[in-house]
Amino acid sequence: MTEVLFYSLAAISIISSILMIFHKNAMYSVLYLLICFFSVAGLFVMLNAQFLAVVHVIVYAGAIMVLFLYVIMFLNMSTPITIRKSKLVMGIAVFTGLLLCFVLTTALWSTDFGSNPAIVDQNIGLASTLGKVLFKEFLIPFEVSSVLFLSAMVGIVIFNKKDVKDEIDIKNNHG
Amino acid sequence: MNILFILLIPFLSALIILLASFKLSQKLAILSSAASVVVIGFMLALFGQNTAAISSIDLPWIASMGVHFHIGADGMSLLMILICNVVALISMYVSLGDQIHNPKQYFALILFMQTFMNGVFVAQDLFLYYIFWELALIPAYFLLLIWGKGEKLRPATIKFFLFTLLGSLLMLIAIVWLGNAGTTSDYSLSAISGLTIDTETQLMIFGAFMVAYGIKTPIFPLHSWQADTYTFAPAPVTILLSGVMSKMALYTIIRFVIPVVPEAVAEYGIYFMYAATFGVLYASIIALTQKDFKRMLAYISMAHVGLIFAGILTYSQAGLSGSMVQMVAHAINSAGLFFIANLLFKIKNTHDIQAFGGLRQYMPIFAGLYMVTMFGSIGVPITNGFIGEFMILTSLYQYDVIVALLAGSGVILGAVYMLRSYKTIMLGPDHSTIQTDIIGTDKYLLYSIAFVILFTGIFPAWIGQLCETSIQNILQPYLQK
Amino acid sequence: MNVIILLAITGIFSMFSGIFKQKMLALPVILLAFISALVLLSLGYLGDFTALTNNMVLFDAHAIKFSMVIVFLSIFVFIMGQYYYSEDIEHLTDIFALFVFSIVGGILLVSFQNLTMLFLGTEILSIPLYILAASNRRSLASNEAGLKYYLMGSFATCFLLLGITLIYGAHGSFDLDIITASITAKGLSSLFITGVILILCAFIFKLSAVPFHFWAPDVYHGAPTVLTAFVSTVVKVAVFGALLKFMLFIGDHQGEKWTILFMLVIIATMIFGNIVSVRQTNFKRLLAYSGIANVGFVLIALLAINDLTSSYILYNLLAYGIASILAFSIYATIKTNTGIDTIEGLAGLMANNKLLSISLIFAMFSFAGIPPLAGFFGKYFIIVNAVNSGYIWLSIIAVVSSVIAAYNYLRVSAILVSHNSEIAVIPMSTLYRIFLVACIICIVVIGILPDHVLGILG
Amino acid sequence: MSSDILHNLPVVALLLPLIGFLGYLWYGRWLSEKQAGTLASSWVVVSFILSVVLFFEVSTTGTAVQIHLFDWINTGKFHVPFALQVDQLSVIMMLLITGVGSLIHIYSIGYMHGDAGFNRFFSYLNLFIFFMLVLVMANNYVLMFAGWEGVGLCSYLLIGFWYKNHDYNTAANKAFIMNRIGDLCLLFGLFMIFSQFGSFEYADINLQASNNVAINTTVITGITLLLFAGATGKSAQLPLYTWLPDAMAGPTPVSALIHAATMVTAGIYLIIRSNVLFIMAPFTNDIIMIVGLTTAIFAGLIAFKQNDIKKVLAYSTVSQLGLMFFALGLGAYGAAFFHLLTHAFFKALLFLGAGSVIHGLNGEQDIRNMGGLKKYMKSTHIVFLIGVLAIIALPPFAGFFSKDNILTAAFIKSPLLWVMALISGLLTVFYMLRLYFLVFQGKERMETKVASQIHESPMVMLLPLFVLAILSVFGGLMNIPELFHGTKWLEHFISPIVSMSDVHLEHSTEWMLLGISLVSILAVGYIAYHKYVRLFMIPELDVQTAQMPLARLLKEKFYVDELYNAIIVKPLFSISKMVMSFFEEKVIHQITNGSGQLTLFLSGAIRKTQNGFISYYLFAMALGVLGILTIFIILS
Amino acid sequence: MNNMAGLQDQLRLVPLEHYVFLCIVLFCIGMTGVLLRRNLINVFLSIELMLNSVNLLAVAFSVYHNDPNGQAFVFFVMVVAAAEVAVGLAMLVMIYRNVRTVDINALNQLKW
Repeated sequence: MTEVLFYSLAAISIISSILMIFHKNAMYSVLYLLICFFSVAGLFVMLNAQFLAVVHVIVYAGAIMVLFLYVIMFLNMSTPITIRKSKLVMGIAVFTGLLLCFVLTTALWSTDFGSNPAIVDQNIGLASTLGKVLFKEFLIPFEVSSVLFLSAMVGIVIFNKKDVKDEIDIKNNHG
Repeated sequence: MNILFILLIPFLSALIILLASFKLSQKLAILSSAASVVVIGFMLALFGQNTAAISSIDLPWIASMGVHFHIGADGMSLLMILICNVVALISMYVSLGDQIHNPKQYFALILFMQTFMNGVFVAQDLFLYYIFWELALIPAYFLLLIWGKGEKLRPATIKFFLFTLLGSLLMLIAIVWLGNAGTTSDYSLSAISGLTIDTETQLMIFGAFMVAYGIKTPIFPLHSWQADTYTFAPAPVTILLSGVMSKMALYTIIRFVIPVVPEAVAEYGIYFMYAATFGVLYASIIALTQKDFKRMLAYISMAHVGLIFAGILTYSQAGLSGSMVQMVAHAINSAGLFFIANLLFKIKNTHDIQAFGGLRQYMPIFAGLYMVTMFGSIGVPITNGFIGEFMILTSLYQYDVIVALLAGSGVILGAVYMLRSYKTIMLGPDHSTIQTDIIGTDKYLLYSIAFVILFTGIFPAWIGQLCETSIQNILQPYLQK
Repeated sequence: MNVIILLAITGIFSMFSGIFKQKMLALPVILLAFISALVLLSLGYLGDFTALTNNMVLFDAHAIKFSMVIVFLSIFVFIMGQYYYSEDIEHLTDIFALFVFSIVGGILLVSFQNLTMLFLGTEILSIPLYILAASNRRSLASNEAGLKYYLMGSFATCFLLLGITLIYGAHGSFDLDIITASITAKGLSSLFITGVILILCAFIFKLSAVPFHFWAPDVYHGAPTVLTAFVSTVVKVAVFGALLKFMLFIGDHQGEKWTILFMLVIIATMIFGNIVSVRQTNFKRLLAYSGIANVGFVLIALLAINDLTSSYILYNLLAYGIASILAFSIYATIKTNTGIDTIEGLAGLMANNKLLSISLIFAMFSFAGIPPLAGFFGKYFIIVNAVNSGYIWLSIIAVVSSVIAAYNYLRVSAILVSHNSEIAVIPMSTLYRIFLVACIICIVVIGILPDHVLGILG
Repeated sequence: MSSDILHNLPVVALLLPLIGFLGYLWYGRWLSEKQAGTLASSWVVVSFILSVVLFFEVSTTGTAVQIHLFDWINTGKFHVPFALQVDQLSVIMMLLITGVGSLIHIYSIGYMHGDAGFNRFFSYLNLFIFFMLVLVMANNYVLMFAGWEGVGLCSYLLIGFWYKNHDYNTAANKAFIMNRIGDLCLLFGLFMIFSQFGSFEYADINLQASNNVAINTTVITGITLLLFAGATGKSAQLPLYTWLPDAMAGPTPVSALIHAATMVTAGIYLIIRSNVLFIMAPFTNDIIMIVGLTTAIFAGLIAFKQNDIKKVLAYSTVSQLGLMFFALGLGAYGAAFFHLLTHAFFKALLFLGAGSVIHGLNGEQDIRNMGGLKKYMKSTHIVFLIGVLAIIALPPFAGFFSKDNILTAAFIKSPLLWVMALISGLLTVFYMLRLYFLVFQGKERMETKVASQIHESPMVMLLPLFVLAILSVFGGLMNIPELFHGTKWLEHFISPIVSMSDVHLEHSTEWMLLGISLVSILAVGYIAYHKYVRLFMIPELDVQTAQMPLARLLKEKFYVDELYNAIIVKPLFSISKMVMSFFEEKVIHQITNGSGQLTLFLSGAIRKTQNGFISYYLFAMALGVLGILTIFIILS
Repeated sequence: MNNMAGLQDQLRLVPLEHYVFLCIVLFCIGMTGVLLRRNLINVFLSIELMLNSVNLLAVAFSVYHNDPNGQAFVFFVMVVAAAEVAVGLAMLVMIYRNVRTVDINALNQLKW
């Protein structure tokens, strides 16, 4: 039953991701990725990291994917755009991917990951535990990541805030 | 008398010139280099009375690396410094003659070059020596670039620089190895010559040094930078390059290489002797049919320094002191010859030998002095060229006959190309445009050069005396081993 | 730690000064903050945050030294930036803020004690750089630079993450000390090794060493020159700091194969950087390639790590950094005033712009490693280290490649003095003149007194 | 005579000519011809007088005067003093040099009259005398070599005296360079000497050589061969003789002084000086003998068909020198030295006479345009005749005795050699008489306008001629053999340096040999007389003989110059061009520049990888990771 | 709640390797996507996928190590991912303004 569940979720994620990378329409790719994320969230649940699963769904499915969709709409690329590489390049790309897969597998094959732990601590996936961890051990990273967000925000502003020159450009464009 | 003066005088006066007015620069330059000649003469006098008279300096510089600012001088160094400053003075005088743009920078650079070359001769610390060695290249580089002539000037200059740099960097690796071979890293000559090194390592170090010096001198396969550089450079700079810069390499072989890697020199020196002496033959043969006078002189210079190079590697009393004598001789002779080339250039505005002819008619003095210099350079007895050549050839013969034969070929061919060019330029029916002999500075400079040539030809013994103890000290370890 | 706080606050202040139209304040305050940060670092007033940090970051001597060099070089970059960005540019303060944030990231990076911080530091360092690279919105070059930097950067981040995660998987913690302990307990697992390799790949990418160098020339070329200067100096210091720390961390367990990997990377990098730049016509790009080559040179120091390695690396980076900031600023000046960006275009600069040319020549000769300029000793110490550790052949290769490099710099210096053409007088503010002279003095002094500099750094 | 004066005398004698030269450099430009000439000559005359004094000194004491001036080279074992040594040999050489020298100086005052470079000429002559004296007065080989090269230098200067003429300059260069070839061999000889004996001083070497029996003979042979090779250069023997005929480009007094009397005999002096070594090297002696004899005959043959009065004399000089070397090879050093002296007298006489003729004919040198001069210039005719008779060894002239010595020595060795030597002597007889008849006898062949201006030379030129004529007549008295109840004075005198040969022939044989040689000489003389006086055969008329291959070969001097040009000079220059254009340009420069070009090419190739496509970069990155991972998997 | 616990007890059985190799597969798929798409959006998406696989790996490890740090780490990965994506999309929009395409090879004037 567990295996079934695991393998099905894994299969869904893999298939959907494959479809995602191969589909020519960006919109569909986003949706496939969404499916993939959901299945990953399912795996989180199986790993008894419920809280993380929820956050995952919210952040990725809720925020990031929507952001993508928004951008796609904004640039109205909903219609399929056919900028693709030659068959050869695609072949090489796929081959490279397989090769890396193979290499990593061979690299990790020999390792023994040990038997599964006797008892899984039920609580580590819980919000309370994670909260403690985040605000005790990971306080500094937590604080510091604010700088990250700050700079990201500034960046977005720099990129897309209309300034004087833009106004002039627009004027020129509209006659 | 402190040896530091010999560095300070040109250096400070260079700075002063940079600050001084446009007009003064020439006078100041002449003045300072004359002053340094006087100082070194004074030092020589003191040294003659008491060899301890020249005090040295030893200050820690990079303590963590065991590098010291250690300068000092013995007879050999003093002799080289004498050459360096005299030649520098000559080149200053030569520069007076021709119109030079930006004289301030020009003379400052020459003085810097003089400083650093002096530094090479007084450095007692291998690392310090390396610094001076590299530094001496920079002014030469800019002097060539800015004041040189010739359509392929820039590539030639860069080639010159890179070539030398390659050698120097290999040498640097060897120096670093030596500096850290001991228990504590110490670059002082005394410490390094104290090392005991196994033969393979000696060979590697020796090779590195030889490549560096073979390029700088230059000897046979490594000379391809030379002809162009000497040809394109302004005459005073060529005088410095051929007169002093090549001596830097030769001097350091005696000073640093032989004491440090004696076995390697004794065992593998012969190959470089072959290269150098083959270079003598090679350069002489090429010089035979050179159209361009300055280029011919470049090859002649190569032939001469090749002989000295081989003489040094004989690793014998006669060879070393002969090389010292020959270094003095070559410095003066090549300075004189390149000066003559410059005078000729001023007459016809070309270096093409064929363009001249019959100058002797109206310039007997020039012709006579030219002839003296020429015979000096082809080593006729009672000119300075003979003694050194004779001693070197003797020691070469005792070392290896074939080397001696190769080197000896220069004796004949030297006469051939020199006399041919002299004949073409000076003799023959007169079709020269100008009707007046050389005058003023040029005349007296050439007179004094000729005088020195004859004087050191008749009384060369003092040079040997001056270097005797130094050479003894250098040969000592080998003779013991 | 309080340095981080100080700088972060400074960055925020600079943003707000922009919002409240007080642009004038930004730069002085930032410089002030830098100087005070330098003072704090040098005096060691770092505050005691052990309660909070719980071994996330560690301000040991290593971190302090690298942070000092980072801040010191940043001062030069900011002065140069002041001259580079005209007052009226939009977002000036934001840009400054981003620089400051990135510096914060750098300091976090060199002081990381926990792989999480390594990851976060890298990102905090990089993301502002992506933005800054593209910050010149209307120039396609800048856009392209930003895009390339961003894409490849995040691609590399993925590998970094995978590596970190694998190490975590191997030893169940992100904390270096704990990992070391568990390594001694359990020994190496292939998980760990693979993770380390992936992380090293990420480092090599950040250092723009072969084979992950592709972004560098283009980004350097396209990005605003100040950023280029920043990336090629400050960022390198930070990444080298982290890399050195990481190497020390895995140091006990590194065997032949690390050395072989590094040697391959080093040789490839030096040769690539130097040889490719031979044909280079664009001055800025030339500097980019020379930067790559220099990275290869510095990596040599990591082959034989001893307690002096960090000071040698820092010395080299400092020497190289000042020279290249100088060169970049001169490039920027000439570009903005005359539009010249090719090497041939510099012909006859000496005629009317003595100071510019002379400082450029100093920079070039420092690059070329002419004694006694700083660049020479930067190379020299590393060569000494290599030779003493028996890497003779590697050092010979390094030497030969640096001869090739010298060709490029000589090319520039030779063109400056050519008589064929002239460049009109380029107006320069007094501040900038002072800046140039200061750079020259630094290059010379660092070169003539290497012992003292090493004393400060080690 | 007190010893300190004795010590100064040679130095003064040596320095006087040098003072003359330096003086010229100083005031030469302001001197009139008369002053310059008299001054220059007086320096030499004075030093001649000093030499005479020295001669008596040496002959009375019988010991050599040694003077150590200063150390020339002195490092370690390498010690070369600048020291003089006046022994029997050198004092006689000094007498010869200064004596003949002063005569020629005086002669030149008249001969060079009106020449633009009059003063310069005399300064060169002085310098030459100085170096020649250094050569003979040196007490060691290095100093001797200095003089050796110095005289070469002066001959270079004097051959090219009229520097506006290209051919003259070429001749000068040729002389100097060919001498240099010899000098190089000499140098190597010195090196061998030094590495064998550890010294350059005659005294040490002779001492060691005579005491030390265990000297490797091959080494000695090598040394002697090299010295001899040096001598061939200076003394114009095969194969290095070709410069001497060309050297006639110089003014005639120069030819007389340098290329007949003194310099060219330096080679003989060298060998006599180091006879101790040569005695130990029989092989070398044979070589010398063969070379000498060949040269004598060879040059004699060439002289047959020469039409330039000076060229004929030049070749006769070469042949006479060959004879001297022949004598040296036989070991008859005394005889060689004797012939050296007599030859100096009559050859100088002949040259000066020729000079007087040329002077009289305003520079005409071709004997085909002369003839019948005896009635125009009587005194010249007489002295020239004396010279001719002396050189063809007619008793009782000087040449007779010296040649007789050599012939005797040859006969002692083997009759065949005697015959050969005699043949060469007969050749001399023929071409000298031919010269004499064509110049002085017969009827005039010069243009009338020239004929009208023919004049006897002034007294200042004739006086030296008379002196030399007297010497050529009575010079033989120096060394009269026992045959004529003489005591070989000369050989006795120099016996401290050269051990006398004590082998003797019966007087009857000697008489017989004399008879044969005299008869043959007269016979050949008659042939010449018949050919050129009775039949008035003139070289330009006997076309059919000129067409004969042998005659042509002789006329063209066996094509030796052409041969040398073809096998040495031309190849050398083409090699030089080839080396420059191929080796230097294509190889050396290619290797160095090629490395640069290679770098450029690589740069061009590698930078193409930086092609600006992001997707490509991403690819490269992925592959990089892949590669590194693979490397590790392979390594571990 | 207890059936949840029971679920957990059974779920525990899936061995770790499965997760590891699943993550590797996902990672490689993501990489392939990066390599073979020229559409900027898809490239971003693929990068997101790679990050995600890493997240999954981290969580798996954290569970099997009984250690919450891994899950905390995942938070930071998300944070960074969010920031990056934000910046990236903003850059994309800006570039789209300038060149009117989302082809990543549209910009290749910087080369050699």
